[in-house]
Amino acid sequence: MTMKRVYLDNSATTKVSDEVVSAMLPYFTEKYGNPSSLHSAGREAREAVEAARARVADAIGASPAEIIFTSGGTESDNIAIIGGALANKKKGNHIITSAIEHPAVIETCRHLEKNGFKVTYVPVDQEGILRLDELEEAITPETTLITVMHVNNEIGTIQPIREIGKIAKEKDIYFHTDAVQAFGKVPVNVDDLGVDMLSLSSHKVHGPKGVGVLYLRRGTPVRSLVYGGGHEKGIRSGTENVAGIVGMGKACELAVRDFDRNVEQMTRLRDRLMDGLLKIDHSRLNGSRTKRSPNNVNISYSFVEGESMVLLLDMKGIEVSTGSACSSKKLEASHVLLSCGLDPETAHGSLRMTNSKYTTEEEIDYVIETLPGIVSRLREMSPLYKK
Amino acid sequence: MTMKRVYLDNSATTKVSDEVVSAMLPYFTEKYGNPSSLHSAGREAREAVEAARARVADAIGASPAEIIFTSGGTESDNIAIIGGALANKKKGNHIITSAIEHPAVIETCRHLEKNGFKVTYVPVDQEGILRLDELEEAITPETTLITVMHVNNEIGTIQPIREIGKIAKEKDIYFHTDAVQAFGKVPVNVDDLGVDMLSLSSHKVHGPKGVGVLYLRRGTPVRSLVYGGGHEKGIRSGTENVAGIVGMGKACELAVRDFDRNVEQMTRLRDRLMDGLLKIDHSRLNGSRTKRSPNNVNISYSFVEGESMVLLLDMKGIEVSTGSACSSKKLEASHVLLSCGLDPETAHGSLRMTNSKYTTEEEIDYVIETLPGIVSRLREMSPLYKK
Amino acid sequence: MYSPKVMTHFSNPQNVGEIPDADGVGTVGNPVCGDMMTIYLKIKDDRIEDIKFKTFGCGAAIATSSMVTVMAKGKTLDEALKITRDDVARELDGLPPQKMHCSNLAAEALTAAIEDYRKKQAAKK
Ligand SMILES: Cc1ncc(COP(=O)(O)O)c(C=O)c1O
Ligand SMILES: Cc1ncc(COP(=O)(O)O)c(C=O)c1O
Ligand code: FES
Ligand code: FES
Repeated sequence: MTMKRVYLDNSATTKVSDEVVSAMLPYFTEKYGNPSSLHSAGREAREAVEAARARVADAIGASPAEIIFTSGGTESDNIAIIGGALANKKKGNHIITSAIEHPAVIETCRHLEKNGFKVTYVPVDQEGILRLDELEEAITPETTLITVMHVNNEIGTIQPIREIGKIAKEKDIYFHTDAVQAFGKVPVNVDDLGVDMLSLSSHKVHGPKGVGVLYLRRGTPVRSLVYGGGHEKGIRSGTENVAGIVGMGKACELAVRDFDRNVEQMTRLRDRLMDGLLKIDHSRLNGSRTKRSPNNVNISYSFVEGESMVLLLDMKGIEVSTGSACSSKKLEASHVLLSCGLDPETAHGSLRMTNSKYTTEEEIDYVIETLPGIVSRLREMSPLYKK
Repeated sequence: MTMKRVYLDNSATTKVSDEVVSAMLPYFTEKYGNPSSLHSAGREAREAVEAARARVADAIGASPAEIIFTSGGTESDNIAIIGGALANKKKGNHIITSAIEHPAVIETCRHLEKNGFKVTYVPVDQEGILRLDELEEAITPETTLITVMHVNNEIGTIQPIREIGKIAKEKDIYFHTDAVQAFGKVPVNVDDLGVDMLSLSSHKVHGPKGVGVLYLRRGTPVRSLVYGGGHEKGIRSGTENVAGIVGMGKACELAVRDFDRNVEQMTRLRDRLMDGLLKIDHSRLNGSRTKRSPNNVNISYSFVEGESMVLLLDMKGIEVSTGSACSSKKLEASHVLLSCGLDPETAHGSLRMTNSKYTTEEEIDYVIETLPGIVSRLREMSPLYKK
Repeated sequence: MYSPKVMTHFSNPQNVGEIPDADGVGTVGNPVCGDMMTIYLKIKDDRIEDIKFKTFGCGAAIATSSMVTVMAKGKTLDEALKITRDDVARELDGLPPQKMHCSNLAAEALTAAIEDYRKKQAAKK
């Protein structure tokens, strides 16, 4: 039996574009040189890496010298935050972030807290939008770094990055944003946003896994986390993942080239899905209606548990995710949903459905047809549900 | 004009095997799930990662739970050394290594020295073999970690890892070896070697760049360098590079399957090249004749400089490397050659030629024919050379 | 890494060799990486009539040696003394930053050879 699968988990990871794979392929078996080598094979690899760097720089309005390739979004966030905190230790030991960051940011901040740094986790409103006033109040003369994500990975909320950038600049504080979920979905331009550092992850934009980017505005000090041959300006030692970097370069190029078309399509399908699924009773949309990533739908269904929905949907060929405690390693409900004021029970019944440029209307309609049956089936089973 | 290229820089990086690429390909565009996801695509990715883990474990006599996937050899070394040093900080602050380690180890040790640790760099003899007596003498009650590479990347010397393992065990000190250049060339079995930690890099054994392995014997404490979603037992957060990990698994499987054949062929071609090139006058072999990686030839030619030889060889389609100061970023001669007692001038004239399973006899003979003319041409130009 | 012009001068260097009865000889060594360069001059009417070099060094060292001899040939000594490392590098369409000292070596060797010639001349008088 072959079942057509509907993949709506593009915030977890995306399909690599065929064009990206084609761009990468020669770098495995033909142009396999090490960019550090003097000979032709080495120079060819070096050129490929530098061409990719230029493409990435172009895609976010940076200059190539400001682009550091890393092993992923997590590492980019870590270098920016740990590396930035350590590099500015003499100036102060206070960091500001939001309550709804990705674990790559939150856990990194927690690590710093164990090592003598102070961290303020600025709360968000019910839609998951950072409270700018609280951010401003949190600033002290000890504050050296603000890190706030651009687009949230669970509820798709778009943060007021430009406004934060202005505040940071005014107070002379370095500002990092995790734009892993933003790039390709909302305009990401480093000058426009006013950020000093910015993280990207290749596998969220139809590039390969295991490649990330850290944008480092000229003059922004960070310490390295990994030592060795001094690659990537000494910030990220280790033989460059040439094929992966080429893939990321191509993915960025495509994301920019097709931006308008992709966003238009993703938005249309998101709205269709959202409207369709909110028709189910006892449902509520999580996140903001207006300040929302074009590909994100996140809805809570009362009286049912997310993991069960995910598994039943999977049996119908639909792949989504949930912020339910039951599906997390630590059996804790999504900190993002709780921060938006959801009670743990409602967080339990949440479903995240994130589309991509590959999603079709037919697929969306299939989900709209399929979910109601699953929800009511689970509700029939639930002691909490009274019709 | 198409010139057949002779690639003899396999210690820098290797061609990815066709079988490895085939194994990886489905994980870009078909099985592109995130191993953390609950649904089918996620589970499929998880299974692929775990199957690769089992293959890697098998290849070095470990159990799968002891295998951590990283972004490369450099990161594996860093986690073992920084992570190991920090985890054992309460027991002591002294680390022992050798004078001829890869920068991924040396620079990491230097970083620790700046942060309150003491490091002893045990010298080597003229063949580049660690002086065991000096290692033993270096041990103090403060010593918590010994890290010595298995096979040297420049001169191919094989270190007495088993003997070091015994000493470490006796003194209850954790022992790490960088086996990046050893795997696939000499037998690597963690119990046989008696190591607690061991680093591998995929791109040195015909796997993709950007993937490494850290073997961590059960119970060996390390601290993480990168924080986030808690992947890889919390030691290496970040979405797993599924395709890359699958490639590394396949590369390990092939390396073990074809070990005898590959080693026989590499050894034969190494000896043929060595004998042929040592016929040139004023040459000397660097490293050991007997305790030598099957794929490594390293020879110094007096009165000439390595970068010039590399470039002229490249024009003839031959790709090699050198330990000359002129070709290094810092304009320093190879610390490995200097540690073996070479004067800087002789280090200047060194060439490293490293073959692989893909190298042919015809290619070796072409190098043997080509190099003498290049050496004499450069000597004609050299003010140091008197016939 | 290197410009095509550097590669041309490296792979096909001009004026390689010695001048047995040279009027001036200058040898300089670069302590940074232990390279060496010797320049031989034949002078007529205060002009460089012939010039040759021998170099132990990297691609940039050989290319800059070749280039400096080409630039100096036919020039008066005073003109030749004005050749700087930047001039040499510029003529080669640039050098990688970490290789700029190699062009310094070439300019210094030329200067040393001219000074040697002038010293010998002074001694003759
Ligand atoms: C907002 C955000 N930041 C960081 C990451 C981490 O990126 P990576 O998986 O490349 O380590 C992710 C995805 O996992 C993410 O969604
Ligand atoms: C002995 C040794 N250790 C570590 C490394 C680093 O591995 P990677 O390039 O995967 O970071 C290399 C190769 O560069 C090596 O030869
Ligand atoms: S009900 Fe089983 S984990 Fe929550
Ligand atoms: S001669 Fe050593 S770098 Fe040029």
